[in-house]
Amino acid sequence: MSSRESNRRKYVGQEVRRKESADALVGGAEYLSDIRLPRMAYAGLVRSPYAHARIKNVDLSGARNSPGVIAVYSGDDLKRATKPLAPFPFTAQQPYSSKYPKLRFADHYCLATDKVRHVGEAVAVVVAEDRYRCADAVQEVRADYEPLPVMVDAEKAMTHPQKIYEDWDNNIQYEYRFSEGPVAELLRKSHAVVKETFNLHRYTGTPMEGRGVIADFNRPKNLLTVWDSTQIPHALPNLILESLGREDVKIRVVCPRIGGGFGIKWGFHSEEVLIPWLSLTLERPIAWWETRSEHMVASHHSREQKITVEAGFSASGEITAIKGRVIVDLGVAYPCGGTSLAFVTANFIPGPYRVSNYEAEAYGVVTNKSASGVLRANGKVESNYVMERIMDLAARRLNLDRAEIRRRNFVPPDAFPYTCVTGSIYDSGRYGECLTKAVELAGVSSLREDIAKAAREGRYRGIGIGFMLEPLSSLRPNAYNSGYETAQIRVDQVGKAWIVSGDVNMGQAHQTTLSQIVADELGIDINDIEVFEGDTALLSSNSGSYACRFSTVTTSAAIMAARTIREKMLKIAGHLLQVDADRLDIMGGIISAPDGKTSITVKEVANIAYYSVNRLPKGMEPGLFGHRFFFNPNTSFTADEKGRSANFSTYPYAAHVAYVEVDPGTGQIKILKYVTVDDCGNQVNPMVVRTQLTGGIACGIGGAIYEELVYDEDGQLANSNFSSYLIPSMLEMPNLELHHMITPMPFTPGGFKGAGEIGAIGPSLTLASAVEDALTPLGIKVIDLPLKPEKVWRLIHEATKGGKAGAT
Amino acid sequence: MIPSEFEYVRPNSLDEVLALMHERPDDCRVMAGGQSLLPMLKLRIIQPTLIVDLSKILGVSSIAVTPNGIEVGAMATERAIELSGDVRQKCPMLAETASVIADPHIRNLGTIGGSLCFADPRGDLPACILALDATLTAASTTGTRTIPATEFFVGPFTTALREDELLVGISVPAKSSRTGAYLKLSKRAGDFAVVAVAADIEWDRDRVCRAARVALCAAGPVPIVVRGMTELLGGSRLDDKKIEEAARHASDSTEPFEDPLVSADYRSAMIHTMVTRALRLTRERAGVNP
Amino acid sequence: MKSVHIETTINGKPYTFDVPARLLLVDLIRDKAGLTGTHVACDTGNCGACTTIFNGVSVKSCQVLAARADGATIGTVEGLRTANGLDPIQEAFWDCDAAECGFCTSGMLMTAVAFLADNPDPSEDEIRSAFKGNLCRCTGYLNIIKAVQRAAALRRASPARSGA
Amino acid sequence: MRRVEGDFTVQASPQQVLDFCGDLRNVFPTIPGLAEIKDEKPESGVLLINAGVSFIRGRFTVRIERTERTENGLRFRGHGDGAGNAVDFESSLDVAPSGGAASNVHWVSDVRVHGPLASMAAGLLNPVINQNVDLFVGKLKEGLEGESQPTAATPEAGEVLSQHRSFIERLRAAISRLFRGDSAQLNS
Repeated sequence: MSSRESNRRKYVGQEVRRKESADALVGGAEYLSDIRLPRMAYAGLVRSPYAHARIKNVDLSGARNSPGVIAVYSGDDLKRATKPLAPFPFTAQQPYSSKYPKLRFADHYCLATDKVRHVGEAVAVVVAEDRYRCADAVQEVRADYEPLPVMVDAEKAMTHPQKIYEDWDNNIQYEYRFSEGPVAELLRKSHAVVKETFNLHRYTGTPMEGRGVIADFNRPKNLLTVWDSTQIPHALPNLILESLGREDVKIRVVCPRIGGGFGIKWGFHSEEVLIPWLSLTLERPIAWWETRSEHMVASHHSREQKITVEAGFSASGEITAIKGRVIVDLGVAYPCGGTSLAFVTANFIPGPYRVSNYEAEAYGVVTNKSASGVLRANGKVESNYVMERIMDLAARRLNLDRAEIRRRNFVPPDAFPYTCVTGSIYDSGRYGECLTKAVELAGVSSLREDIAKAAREGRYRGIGIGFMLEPLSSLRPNAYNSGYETAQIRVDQVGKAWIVSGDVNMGQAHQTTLSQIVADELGIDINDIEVFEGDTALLSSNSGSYACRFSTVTTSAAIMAARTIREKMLKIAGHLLQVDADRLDIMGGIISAPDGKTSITVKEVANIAYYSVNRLPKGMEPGLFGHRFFFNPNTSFTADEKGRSANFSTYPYAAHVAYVEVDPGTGQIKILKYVTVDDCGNQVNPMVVRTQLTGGIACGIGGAIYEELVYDEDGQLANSNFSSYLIPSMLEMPNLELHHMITPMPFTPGGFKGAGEIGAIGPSLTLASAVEDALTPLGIKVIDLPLKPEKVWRLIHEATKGGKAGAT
Repeated sequence: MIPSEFEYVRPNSLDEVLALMHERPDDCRVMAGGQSLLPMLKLRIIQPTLIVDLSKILGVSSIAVTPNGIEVGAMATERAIELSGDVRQKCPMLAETASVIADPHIRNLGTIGGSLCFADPRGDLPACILALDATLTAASTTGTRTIPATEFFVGPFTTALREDELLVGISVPAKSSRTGAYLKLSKRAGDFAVVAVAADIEWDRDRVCRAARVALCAAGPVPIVVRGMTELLGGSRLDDKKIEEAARHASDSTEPFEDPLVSADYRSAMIHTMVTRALRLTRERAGVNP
Repeated sequence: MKSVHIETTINGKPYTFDVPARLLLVDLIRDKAGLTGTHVACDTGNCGACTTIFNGVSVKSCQVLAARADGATIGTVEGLRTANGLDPIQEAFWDCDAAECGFCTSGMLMTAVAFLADNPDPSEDEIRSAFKGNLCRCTGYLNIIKAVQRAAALRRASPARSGA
Repeated sequence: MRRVEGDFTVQASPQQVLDFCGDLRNVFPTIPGLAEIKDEKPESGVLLINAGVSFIRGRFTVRIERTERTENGLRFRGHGDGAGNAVDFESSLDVAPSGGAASNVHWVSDVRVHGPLASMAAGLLNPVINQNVDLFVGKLKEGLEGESQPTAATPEAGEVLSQHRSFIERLRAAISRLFRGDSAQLNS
C-alpha cells in the first residue's frame, strides 16, 4: 500500500471495543421475547408425545373453553388454509440439473395433519390472552394416536420396509455420488490401507435465546410485520407467502437483537408460517417463543453421521486413494437445510491433502427424530474428524511422526489456487508452516519428558495433533443461499454514514467490524457510523448469515459501496477546492489536498450534496449513496461434466495441539494445555477474532465430550432440557494459547477469510488424537464420539480386561 | 416453563404451618428454598393445589454447636452450611458436601431440609447425613419425634414423614476423632452425581479405625448405607488392600439402575473407583500413612 | 388465595403489584416491572441468564416465586448504571470483549456484582466456581474471567463507585 | 421400552387366580394411585389414576382391556395419557400350580412412556415404575389371598396408604364379590 494509503488505515486491524455491547451491558438490548405490542396474544403449541403415530383425532373442546383462550386450531384447519412448507433452502423442488445430488422434499404443513413423525411435532395450537393461561389451555387438548413402528437408526432405515413418508419408495431423502480415478485398483495396490467406520453422535447448538416469532397483520395497510429470531430474514418473505399460498400481502421481516444462532436459526420452521397465519386470521399481534424443553425437540439437531473411510498409503506415507461412504441421520424432512450435510461431508473428506483419486457415496436418510440441519461448521467437523483420525492411524501403522505424515500430504504453498479432487478451489494457504508452528509453540518435545515421567507414576498423559481446513462462504443453485451479498451505504446531510447489509448479526460483531471497514474507506470517525441488518424493509437480499460469508461477501460489498461514495465526495471536493480529485485524501472527516492547507470537511461536502446542489459539478446528481453486490469468488453454480463443483469461496485453516491427562479410573479427560495456530486471512478486529475462536473451541469441546442427544428405541429423547443436555460451563473450559498466521484471501478487497466457525472443528479431532496418544501403552484406537468419560473408561476397561490399567 | 395455578400461603410461625398441614394433608405442599420444587412446578411434573411458603419460619434455620454435636435447622441454606465456621470445624464433610451442590445461586436459597425431604436418590445431602449417622427431628400438631437418617429415605422421592409432619432439624452426633470425605463424580462440576461417596471414619488414639460408615448416592432408588464397613475396616489403618476390599464390597452390594445417559455397569465401576478415592482421602486427612 | 399482594423494591425504586400466586419472580421483573434486561434461557434453573440480586445475594429469579418478593429488595442489570456512568464491572466486560450476543450478559454481570462484593481479590479458580451456574454459548468464558479479574482490580482501586 | 417382570406364589388355585384377575373389576382397586373408576366392565375399564410416587403425581386417564384369556394365562393392554405424556403397556400373566392350594404367577409388563416425562426423569423412571409395580403385585396378591385386614396400619415402603382411604373399601368389595360365589358373573 502506498504511504498515503497506509495512514488512511486507522480502524481495520485495531482492537476496537464492540459497539453492540453498549446496550447489552445495561440490559437495553431488545430481544424477541422483550417485544410488547398492544393487544398482543400468545400462542402455545400442543406437541406429540409419540415418535411415530397416526393421528386418530384431536379434541380441542377442552382447550376452547379454557379461561383466556381466544382460538384453537388443529392440523386439519391449517391443511385447509395453507400450503405445504416451501422447500428451503431451494427455490424449486428439483434445483439440480446434474444426475447427482438427487434430492426430494416432503409435504409438511405447519401442524401435523395425518401422522406425527418425531417426538415434539406440533399437532395443535392454542391462542390465549396471556402466556400463563395459554400454558393451561395447551394441557387441555386431548389427542389420540395410533402408535407405528419407530425408526431411530439411519442405516437400517435405508432398507427398512416401514416408510416414514408413505409416498416415497424408501427413506432416502438425499443421494450424492462422486468418482475420480481408479480408486479400487489403487487401494488394492497400496502399501497400506486404513479403513474405519466412525459413528458420530447427534448434538445441537442451543443458542441461549431459543427461536421465536411475533406477527402483526395491519389490515388497512395490508402489511404483515414478522419479528423473527432468524438467520434468514431475506428468504422469509417469499417462503412465508409461498407456504400461506397468498400473493396479496406485503411482508416485512425484522430481526430484533438475536441471542445467538450457530446455524440453528438458519432454516425454515413451521412456526414461521403458523404465527403469521394466526395474525392474518385473528387480526391481532401474535407472539410465540419456545421454552428450552420445546427447543430441544422443535429446533433442529446436527452432526449425526456414520462415515466409513478407506484410505491407501504408499510406504512413505503419501495418500494413494480414498473411498468414503457417508450416511447422515436427517430425522424428519423439514425444510431446514439438512440435505447439504451429506454433500459437504463427502466433498471435503480429502481436506487439506493432495488427493487425486477419490470416490464417495453419501446419503441423507429420514428417521423418527427431530430434523437435522446446519450447525457451526456442519459437514466440516465431521469430514475433518474422520480424515484426521485416518492420518493418525496411518502414522501409527507406518511408524511415522503424526505431523510428518500430514506435511508429506499437504497441498504445497505454491500450488494455490488449488482445485481439489471434488472441484473446490482452495484460495491460499501455508498448511505445513502452520502445523509446524503449532507443534513448536506447544513445546511438544519438552512435553514428551513430562509424559514419560507421568507414565512412570502410572498416569496417562498424551499430546493430540490436529489440522483442519474449513470451506466457507458457500452457494447453491436455485437456492436462497445464492452466495452474493448486498451492502447499501448512504452518507447523510451531516456526514454520518448509514450502512444496511443483507447479513445478520447474532453476536459476530458485524456492526463493529463493518463500521471499522467503512470508516477507513470513507475516512470518517467510527462513531459517525450506524449499521442496520435483518430488516427487509431497508434492503432486499438472498438469505442471511451462514458459513462466515460476512468475511468474504458482506465486507466486500460494503467496501465497494463505500468506494463509490468516496469517489463522489473527492470529485465534489476537487470541484470546490479546484484541486485534482485523485490528489485529495480524507482523514478524520477532513478532505485535504497534499499541501495540507486547502481542505474541506466531509460534513460540508455532504451539506452541498443534498442542499446547495447548485455548487455541485455540472450534471452531477445530488446525494452520497452506494449500493453494491458482491458475488462469491472462485465458485460455480453447476457441476462440471465430472460432477466436480466449487460451492465454497474461501478456505481458512488451523492447527491445534492439546496436552491432556486421562484418568483411567473414571475415563475423564483433563486438558492441561491447548495451543492453536489459526490462519483466517486478514483480521478486521483481532480481539473479536480471538473471542470468536474461543467461543468456537468451547462449542467444539461441548460436542467432543459433554453434549449428546440420546434417543431410545421408542424415539423418546432422553435429554430434552438443560439439566440433562450438558453445555460446558466456565469450569469445563481450559485456558487457550491462540496464535495466528495471516495469508490474505486473494480474491476479495478485504482479504478476510472468517473465524466464526473453525474453532468448533478442532477439539473432537485433537482430543481424540490426544486420548489415543495417552493410551498408547494399551494400543487403543479412538474411533467413535463423544469422548465422554464412560466411553473412554470402556476403551481402557476392554483393553485391560486383565485389570492392569484399570487402577483407580 | 409456567406452573399450574395453586393457592399460596406464607405463615409467620411454625405452629401455623403445622396446623395447615394437619387440616389439608392431601393437597398441602410445603416450599422451603424452592430450588428442587420450582423446576418440577415449571415442567408441571408437580401440580399442587396449595403451596405453603416456609421462608418466614426463621426459628428453624440456625446452626448451633452443642456438647453432643451440631444441630442444623431444616431451613438452614446450603450456602450457610458451606460457609459456617462451626460446621467446617466440627463436621467438615457436611460443609464439603454442601459446597458441591449445583451452583452458588441455587445454594443461596436451597435449604438442607428441602433437599432431604425432596429425597432425590441423586441428591448429595441425603447420602452425607447417612454417613454422618445423623438423626432428624419432625414436628406435627401432635408433637415432635426423631427419625434416624437410616430410616428416613423410604423410596425415590419418598421419606418416612407423615403427611402432616414437617422436618425441623438435623442433629449430627459429635465423634471424638473423625475424618470424612464427600467425593462426587459428575459430568460437569454442577450436575447431579453419576456417583458420589460420603465416607466417615472414626479413629482411636493410635490412629486405628474404630468405626466406618460409607454412604452412596445415585447408586439405587434411595441413598444407600453400605452394610458391614465397620466389620471390614475396623481395627485396620485403612491400608490399600483393605480399601480395595471395601470398594469391591460397596460395588458388589449395589445394583444401580440402567439409564440411557449412564449405563449401570459404568456406574458400578465408578462406585468402586470413588469409594477407593474417598477412603484414601479420609485416611490422608487423618494423617495416617499405612 | 390464588393471587398475592407484593410490595417490593427493585433497583432502589418501590413497586406494588397484585399478581397470580404462581407468577415467577423473573416474570414479575420482566412483564410486570417491564425490566427486560433479565432473560430466560432454560426451564430447569440451569442457565443463569435470569440471575438477579435478591436481599443481597445472587439468585436465579426463575427459581423463585414472585410472591416471595414481598418485602424484599431486588437488584437487576438496569440498576447497575449510576448517574456518573457504567459500573466498573460493565466497563471491564466491555474492555475484555466479554459479551457477544448479550443474552447471558445480564446474568453474568449480576453474578459478578454479588461475587465481587464478598471476594474483592478472587483467584481464577474461585471465579470459575462462582460462575458454575451461568452458561454462555458465544464467548467461551475466558474473556468473562479476565473481565471479572479486571473489575476486581478497578473496584479495589476505587471502591466507592461499586453499584447495586 | 421398559420390561418389568417377576413372579410370586399365592395361596389360591390357578383357576381362582384366572377368575380373579380375569375380571378387571377385581384388579382395578389394586392399582396404586387409583383416584376414580370412570367405567368398569369385567373385560375393560377407564380409570383416573394419580400415577407417580409420593408428592410427584401426574393425573392420567387410563384405558385397560383384557385382550386374551388362555387356559393358563391372561393378556392385558392399556393406554394412558395426561399432561402431554402418554403411557402404553402390554402385560401378561401366566399361572401354574405350585403345590397344595397355591399357584405360581409369572408376570411380564412392557411399559412405554412417551413425552416430556420420558426424558425428564429418564434415569429415575425405572425405580418409580418398579416401585409402583411392586405395590401393584403386592395388592393383587392380597386381593387373591382374600386377606381381609387392610394393610394400611404399617407404612408400606414408598407408599403411605392413608393417602388413598377410598381404595380400601373398594378392595373389600372386590374380595366379598369373589367369595359370595357369584362366579357366574366372573366367567362372562
